[in-house]
Amino acid sequence: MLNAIAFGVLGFALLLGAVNAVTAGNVVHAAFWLLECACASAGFIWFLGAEYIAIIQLLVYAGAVGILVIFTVMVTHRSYEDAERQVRVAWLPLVFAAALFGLLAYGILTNQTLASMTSAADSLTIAEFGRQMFSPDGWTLAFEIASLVLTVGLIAAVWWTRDTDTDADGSTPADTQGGDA
Amino acid sequence: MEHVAQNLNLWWVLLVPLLPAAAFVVLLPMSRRVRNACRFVPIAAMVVALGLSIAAAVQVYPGSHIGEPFWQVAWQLATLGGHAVTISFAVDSLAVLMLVMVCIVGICVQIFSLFYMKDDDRRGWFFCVMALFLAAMLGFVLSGSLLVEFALWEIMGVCSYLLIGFWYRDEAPRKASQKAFLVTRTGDVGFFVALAAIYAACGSFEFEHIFATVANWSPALLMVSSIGLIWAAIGKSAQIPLSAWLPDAMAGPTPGSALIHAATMVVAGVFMLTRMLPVLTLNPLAMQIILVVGIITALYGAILACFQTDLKKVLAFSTISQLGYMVAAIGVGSATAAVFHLTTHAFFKALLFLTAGIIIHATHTQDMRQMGGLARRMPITTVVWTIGAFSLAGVLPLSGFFSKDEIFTVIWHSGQYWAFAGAAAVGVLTSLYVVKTWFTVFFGNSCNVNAHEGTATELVPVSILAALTLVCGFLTIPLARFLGHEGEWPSLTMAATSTAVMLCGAALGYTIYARQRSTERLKQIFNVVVSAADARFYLDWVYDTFFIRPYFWLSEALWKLDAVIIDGAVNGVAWLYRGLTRLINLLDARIIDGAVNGAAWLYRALTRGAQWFDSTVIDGIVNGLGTLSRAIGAALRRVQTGHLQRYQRLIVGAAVVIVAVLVLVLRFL
Amino acid sequence: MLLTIIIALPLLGVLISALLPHRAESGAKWVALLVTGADFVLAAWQLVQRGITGTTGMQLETSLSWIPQLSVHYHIGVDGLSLPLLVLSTLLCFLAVLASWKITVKPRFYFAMLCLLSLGLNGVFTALDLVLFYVFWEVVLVPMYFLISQWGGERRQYASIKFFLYTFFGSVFMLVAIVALYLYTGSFDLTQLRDLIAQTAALKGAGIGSIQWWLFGAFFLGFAVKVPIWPLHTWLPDAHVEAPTAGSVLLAGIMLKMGTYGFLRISVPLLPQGFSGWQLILGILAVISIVYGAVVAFAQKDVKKLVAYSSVSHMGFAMLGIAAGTAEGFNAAMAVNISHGLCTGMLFLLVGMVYERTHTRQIKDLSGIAAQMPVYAGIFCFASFASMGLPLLSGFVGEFLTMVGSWKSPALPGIITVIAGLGILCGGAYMLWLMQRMIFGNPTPAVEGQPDITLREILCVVPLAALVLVIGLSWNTLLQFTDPFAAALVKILGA
Amino acid sequence: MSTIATITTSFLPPFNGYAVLVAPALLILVAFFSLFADKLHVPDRAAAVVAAVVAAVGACWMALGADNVILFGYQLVYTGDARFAATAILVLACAWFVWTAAAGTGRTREATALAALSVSGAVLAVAALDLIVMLLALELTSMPAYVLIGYRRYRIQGLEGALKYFLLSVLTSLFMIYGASMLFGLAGSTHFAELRALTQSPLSLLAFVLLIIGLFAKLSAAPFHWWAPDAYAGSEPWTVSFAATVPKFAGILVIVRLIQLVSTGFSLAQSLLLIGAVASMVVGTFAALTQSDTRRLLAYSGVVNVGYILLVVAASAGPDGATYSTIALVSSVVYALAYTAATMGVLLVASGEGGRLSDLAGLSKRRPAAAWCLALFVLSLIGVPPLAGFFGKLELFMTAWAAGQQVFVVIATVVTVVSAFYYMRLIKAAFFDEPERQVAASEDSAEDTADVAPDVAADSAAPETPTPAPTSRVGVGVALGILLAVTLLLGVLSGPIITWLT
Amino acid sequence: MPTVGLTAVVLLAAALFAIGLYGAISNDSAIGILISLEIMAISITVNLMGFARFSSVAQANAWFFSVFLMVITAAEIGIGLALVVAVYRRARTSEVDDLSELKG
Repeated sequence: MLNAIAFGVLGFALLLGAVNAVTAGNVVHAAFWLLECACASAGFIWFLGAEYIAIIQLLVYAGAVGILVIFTVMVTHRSYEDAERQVRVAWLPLVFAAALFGLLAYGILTNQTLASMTSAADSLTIAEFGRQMFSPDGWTLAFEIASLVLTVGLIAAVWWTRDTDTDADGSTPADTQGGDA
Repeated sequence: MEHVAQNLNLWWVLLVPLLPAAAFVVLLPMSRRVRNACRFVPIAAMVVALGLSIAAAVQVYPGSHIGEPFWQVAWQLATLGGHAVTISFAVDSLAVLMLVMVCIVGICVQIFSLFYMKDDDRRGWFFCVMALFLAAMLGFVLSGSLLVEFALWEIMGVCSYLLIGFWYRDEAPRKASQKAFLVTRTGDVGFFVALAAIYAACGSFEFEHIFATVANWSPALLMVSSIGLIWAAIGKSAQIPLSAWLPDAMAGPTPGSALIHAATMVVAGVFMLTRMLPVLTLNPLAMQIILVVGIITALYGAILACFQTDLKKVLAFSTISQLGYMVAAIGVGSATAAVFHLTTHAFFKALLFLTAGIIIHATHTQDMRQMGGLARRMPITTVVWTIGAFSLAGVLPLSGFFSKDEIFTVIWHSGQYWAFAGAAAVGVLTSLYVVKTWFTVFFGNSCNVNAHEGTATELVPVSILAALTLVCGFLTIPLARFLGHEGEWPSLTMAATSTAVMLCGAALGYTIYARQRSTERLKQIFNVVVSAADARFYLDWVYDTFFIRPYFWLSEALWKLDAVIIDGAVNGVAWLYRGLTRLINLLDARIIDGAVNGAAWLYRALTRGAQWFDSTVIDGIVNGLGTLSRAIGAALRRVQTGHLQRYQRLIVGAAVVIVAVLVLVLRFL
Repeated sequence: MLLTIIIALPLLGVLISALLPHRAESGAKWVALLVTGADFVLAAWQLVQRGITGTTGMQLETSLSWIPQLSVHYHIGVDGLSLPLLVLSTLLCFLAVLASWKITVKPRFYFAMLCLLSLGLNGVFTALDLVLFYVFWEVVLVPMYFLISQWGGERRQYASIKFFLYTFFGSVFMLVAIVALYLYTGSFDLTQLRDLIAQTAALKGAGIGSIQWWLFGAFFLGFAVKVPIWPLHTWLPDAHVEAPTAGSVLLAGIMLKMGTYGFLRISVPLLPQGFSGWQLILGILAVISIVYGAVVAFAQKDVKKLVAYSSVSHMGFAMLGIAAGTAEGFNAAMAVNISHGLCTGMLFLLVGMVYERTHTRQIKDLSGIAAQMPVYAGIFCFASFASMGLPLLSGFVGEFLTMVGSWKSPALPGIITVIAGLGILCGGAYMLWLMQRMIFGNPTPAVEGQPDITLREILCVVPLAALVLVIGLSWNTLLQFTDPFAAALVKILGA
Repeated sequence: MSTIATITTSFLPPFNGYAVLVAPALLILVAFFSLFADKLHVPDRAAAVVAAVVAAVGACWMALGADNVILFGYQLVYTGDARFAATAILVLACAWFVWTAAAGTGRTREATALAALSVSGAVLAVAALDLIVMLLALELTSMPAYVLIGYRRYRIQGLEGALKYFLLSVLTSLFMIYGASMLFGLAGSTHFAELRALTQSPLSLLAFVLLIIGLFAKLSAAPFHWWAPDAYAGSEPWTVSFAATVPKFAGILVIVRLIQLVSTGFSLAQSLLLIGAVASMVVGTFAALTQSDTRRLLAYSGVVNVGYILLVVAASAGPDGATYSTIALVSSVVYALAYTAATMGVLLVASGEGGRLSDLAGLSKRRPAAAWCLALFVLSLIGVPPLAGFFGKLELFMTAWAAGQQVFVVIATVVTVVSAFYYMRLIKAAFFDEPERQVAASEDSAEDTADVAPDVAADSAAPETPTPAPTSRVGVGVALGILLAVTLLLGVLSGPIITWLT
Repeated sequence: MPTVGLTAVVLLAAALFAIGLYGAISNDSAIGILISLEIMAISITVNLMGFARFSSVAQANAWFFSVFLMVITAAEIGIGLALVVAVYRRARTSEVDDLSELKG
């Protein structure tokens, strides 16, 4: 079973990061809190025994995603006050989120299978992970599809952000600059 | 084709109706010019037909009771639910007599109309329709089944429609022809119901089959069929409720009127009643109704005839009145008296009509007041008219006296003394108007100079008819025996009473009209009766206010109901609805100016009520359906505000609600 | 196999005339004429041949499986009820093509639509499988919609949409009934369905509220819109006024018969108990249709609308015949079907000819046609007398048998027959009123100088007139086909 | 693995053939070919032509392929219906590619690539019997749809639509993944067969519901359809015709398979589907009644049609659902094809004219053939017989009625009748309305119509401003012809098709 | 020392998911929403790792599931941010509330 104290500390860090990222007044603050939350989750996962996943988590979420978000914030907000918005608690979403959490909590707490799963499985080695990934009954297909998903993501990002050439209807970005007129 | 022949094979009798039918078929497709040229074909056909019918009469001579055919032929028309339905033709003594009579009158009229219609460019068409009519009448007389009778009955109606409306260019004949055809068809509704009832009862239309099973018909069925048949006869023979069409029918050419509205078609109703007498006699109430209708119609016709100024209208009302006599005769159960009077009446009424044709042709007017003193200029016409008129009045040696006397005796023997009094009154009035016309037309101051005597082609047929009127009187006994009853000469007392009746009417007429005494004083005394008579006892007014105008209003109202209310209720779609509102405005505009030109006050009040009803209640419904669906659509569009936040919250909200409902509620159920 | 050829031949017409090159546009009418003509000759030859040997039971049957899972079969066949209607349909299509010789607006599509309509009609009258029947029932709907909406009068758009939605509304309920029948009995085939229904316990129970009663009601909605019966008839006048001549001829001449055919082929034989529950209602509605149609026709200002309302009245007789439930009644319904097809077909052709000349259908503008066009007036009078129900013409056969049938029927009170008689009188009234205003009288400026009827137009009308006369004179030419079917129907109801 | 093997083999003989993956593989190749097309100095639309050919070959390949192919340890199973769905998707894609090749305006290279990838994802998704593979394949299918919706990158409406579609879709797919992860956790395996063995508990029910809600969002079923109208209205009909049909078709297949294999363990699946079905039908119909934009109208019509399909799926999810499962699967697949083919057809016809109903005005005069095609597609959507829509609806309603949903079938019938009204407005627009004078083309339609004025913009320096190739009428004809063939033949040949499916 | 079981981990993951959900709904700026979605993804990973740790049979699959989840999330964030940049270029704002031109 897990050491309660460590669980408490890491869990608190995780929740703290999440709450602040979500309710941050300033988008930049939100971005940094996201970084903190990603690192906390990597630690938590390490604590749960999946070191490899923790490392990947750290790389992907904290690294790539966090930095990318910050980069986008920089591009899209010319000045500081743009990113500002007064913080207020939106009641309706709060009710919905709380209700969902309540339902989930009720489900989790009353579930026997969860309670019964206590065997401490020894964590998978990376070699084993690789071998299972590409075994005949493994996940080669899923791997291929994942790669295609990334390719689509790439194409989409390129398509939307490239400014140089003409749009589908031949109009160049210059003449629709005043898009928001 | 099984033959029910005692011992005669009279197949060739069928040719009598077929010949004029063939003439019609030949003439129909011809162009106008060719048809005018060969207008002699129908006459030739009728002559041959007359020959055949006389030959049939000779062969059949001793005759037999009505209803026992010498020869019969039947075809299978169709099978209805496996049950065969047949049509048939039968030759019995009554049929032969009628064949002869119709052929004679037909030929005389056709010859007469050769001259009368000579300058009309559609005379070919006139002869063609005349041929069709004669074929239908001859077929009607020979028919052995009620269905054939009904079929030819309606064909005759069409022919009368075509003939009355012959000069369709001007207004009166058009209106008269439509009125005639519609009124007769009102009678036919009764015939239809009777036919349906009879078929339902005995599964066939053959007369002998009907008479065989009539004994065990249910009383209700008996009543329905007899009432139906009586109603049909009333329609066709212009009896009292449905007699308005005959006087107007005079708008047609005179020879047409002579043949159809005097001699043949109008008596078809009487002929049908004689044929169906076995059924009617079983129903005493029906007989009583027939008698009452007959007498009242006779009185009605006679009274109105006295007040007419138009020569042909006088003859028309006189026909109505004589038909009333015949119907009365049937009403008391004596077929022979009715048939005898029918025959004599055919001859002298055809004679009177043709002579009237000559007079009208000569004086170019139908109004008796402009005629006068024609005796000097048209001696033969006067003689011939006198024979006919006196026969109508019932002067002794002429056939009219004998047949009318026969009816008097029959009514007397039947014990219905009120009927006898009525008949006598009619006799008086008849001789009154006969004498009145006689004096006004032929004597008095001659006010038109260029009246000239009729030509030969006119006078020959007229004189034939005059001769027949003279002769027929003496055939009472042989004719009665021919029809299966031993006839006898009218008893002395009866002869005396009818002559007295005739003389008193004549005296009355002489005192009033012979010496041109001013009739104004008379008019004040009877002004109520006179004004009523002028308006034909308001019969037309009754038709108009209670049937025709409400019918116009009903059809207009129903169409509006149709166009607005049912449509409105059914298609509640907004898009169609917009089209509909335009339609309603258009309609309202037309209704308002429609109402202006002559609808009654009631009608206008009602439409305003309907409009209010339309605009608030009905439009409410139509609006409701239309806007309801559009309102829901608009509500949904308002939710679709384009704000992403709103969508997210909606989705998550929906998800949470569904999850809560399903997981929690179902979990516990 | 021959019957499939008769049905599918118009499909050939559709394809050829639609795919003609632009230059050979006028060729479309010759193609259509050839195809419909051949179709009619084939069908007529079958009729004559069947006439000699007599028709008992289903002829020319072919049955191929189409959707095996749902046991839907391509099952077609002809019997006493459907053979005359099939011939009438092919004849009227042929004459419709002949009558629309002067169509210049997009003729290729016009004649393609006419052939498609002919295909649909042939299919409806020969289908013996409920799904196949429903498919052809809807196929007929589409070309008629386009005929009205593309080549119609001014308010054609409103009329065509209304026509489409009315019929579609009805047919959806019919579909629900067909599905329900399939679910209870497991088959769509008309021939077996009757005894299947008889056996299934669920469908027992006569009288109001029983399942059969509801099924009959659903079918009733589908067919009543088509017949049309009184409350559901408001689409007919609009559709007629706005349809082109050929469209009106087919719409009134043959498409209204699909409703009564549906009753006689599906509703009555399959759901006898349901029918007994509905008999009185049908009778009352039929009589209302008769009188209502006749009275409203009297007030019409437009000739086509008048003839349209007259169709409502005449079809009311057919429905009364069916409601009577006696052998005479069923024969009457089938007789009215055929004779109304002929008479109204003729009337619409004639009205079309007047419209081609004077371009107006308002009665007040037309008068004195007899003086100007005597031959036309003669034919018009013949057609009017036929539709008025004059003896010796086919109209009388139907109306007379209806009167006899409805009087004999135990389910209908006597008063209904009398009112039907009044209906005949009113029928005569509006026809005479039309003739008096339109045919007789002095020619109005619109009619002045119009040429009389041409040979082509006479050719359109003469076959119909001849048939009217032949049926009117010898009833057996028609009743020999319909009577075996009527007798069988009565036996079913009786059992 | 053993339990999976026993269950799947119980009704599927094992047949090892990776050959069936030829179609998706070829599509991936085409995608990359079209991306690098300008490097190979190939005209812009060549990619679309190649894609069309590949799609056609793939369709035949799938159609003729063997049955019951099991790959990757029961993750991918090509039973009869999966193969039919794959063929259907490839046919639709082929029609779309042909249209793009014929009348695509501006740069279509990226669109072809994205579409090719999306189709390959869809072909895999229809056969997925594993949670992870299913999720990945669905993502692969719908991601290109986000881009296609926002394809006109220099127009704010398109981007706004894409953004909404993207954010809402990601939110709901996270719901789905969360549900899937919970189910996986409880059952221990991601394979559908394993999930069926799951013991029912509030948590598993909750997870399953979240999973289904995610799928509802993918299909734009009623409570979760909010993105569809805005997304479609923002972009060009040409791209909408793909984005609205192929991902939805794949989603339908996935939900049908999921319900049939997994739902036995969850009693509330049927009530969830019924809620979705009724809501979709009612909301979709009434919202569509007052639309004046073709794309928005078809968005709501999509919601209604998904409602019909969910009705049948609900029938097979009931307690005695097993008996109806095959017919339900068959009728939903057939109807899905009928509906998607007709919608793509209408949108492709509209692509040549413009997004709004008023742009369709006078179509019968400008392009009569296209107008008649439009009429046929609309009649198929209404459900007029001999066309596919009718037979699809007939089977749908019969299965649902037989399975006991009589009340809902009556609602569906009424909805069908009401739907006739707004569908007829398409025909009314095409055949009756007169086009407004060309001069007064409003700002929106000017931008909207794809007739591209050669742009001599300031930076003429941009080297390869492609002068748009003329629309080849033959190509458009072929594209519409394929869809027309599907609409016409699907109805008549439903006999053989059903035998193929079962 | 006290130990804590799988239920606690899953509960934590659920809490995280709910927080992410709240953020996604309440945020105005697109980037804010993307961040919240990111957090929801993290919660799913945590959930999966919880199962990996305690369930004997599902460990390998849990790992694969979370890896592929990360792939999906990465791709989506890529697209999302590109879209935000494109929208910003055109409409000068990434505030979702201003983007409500498409409605009805």
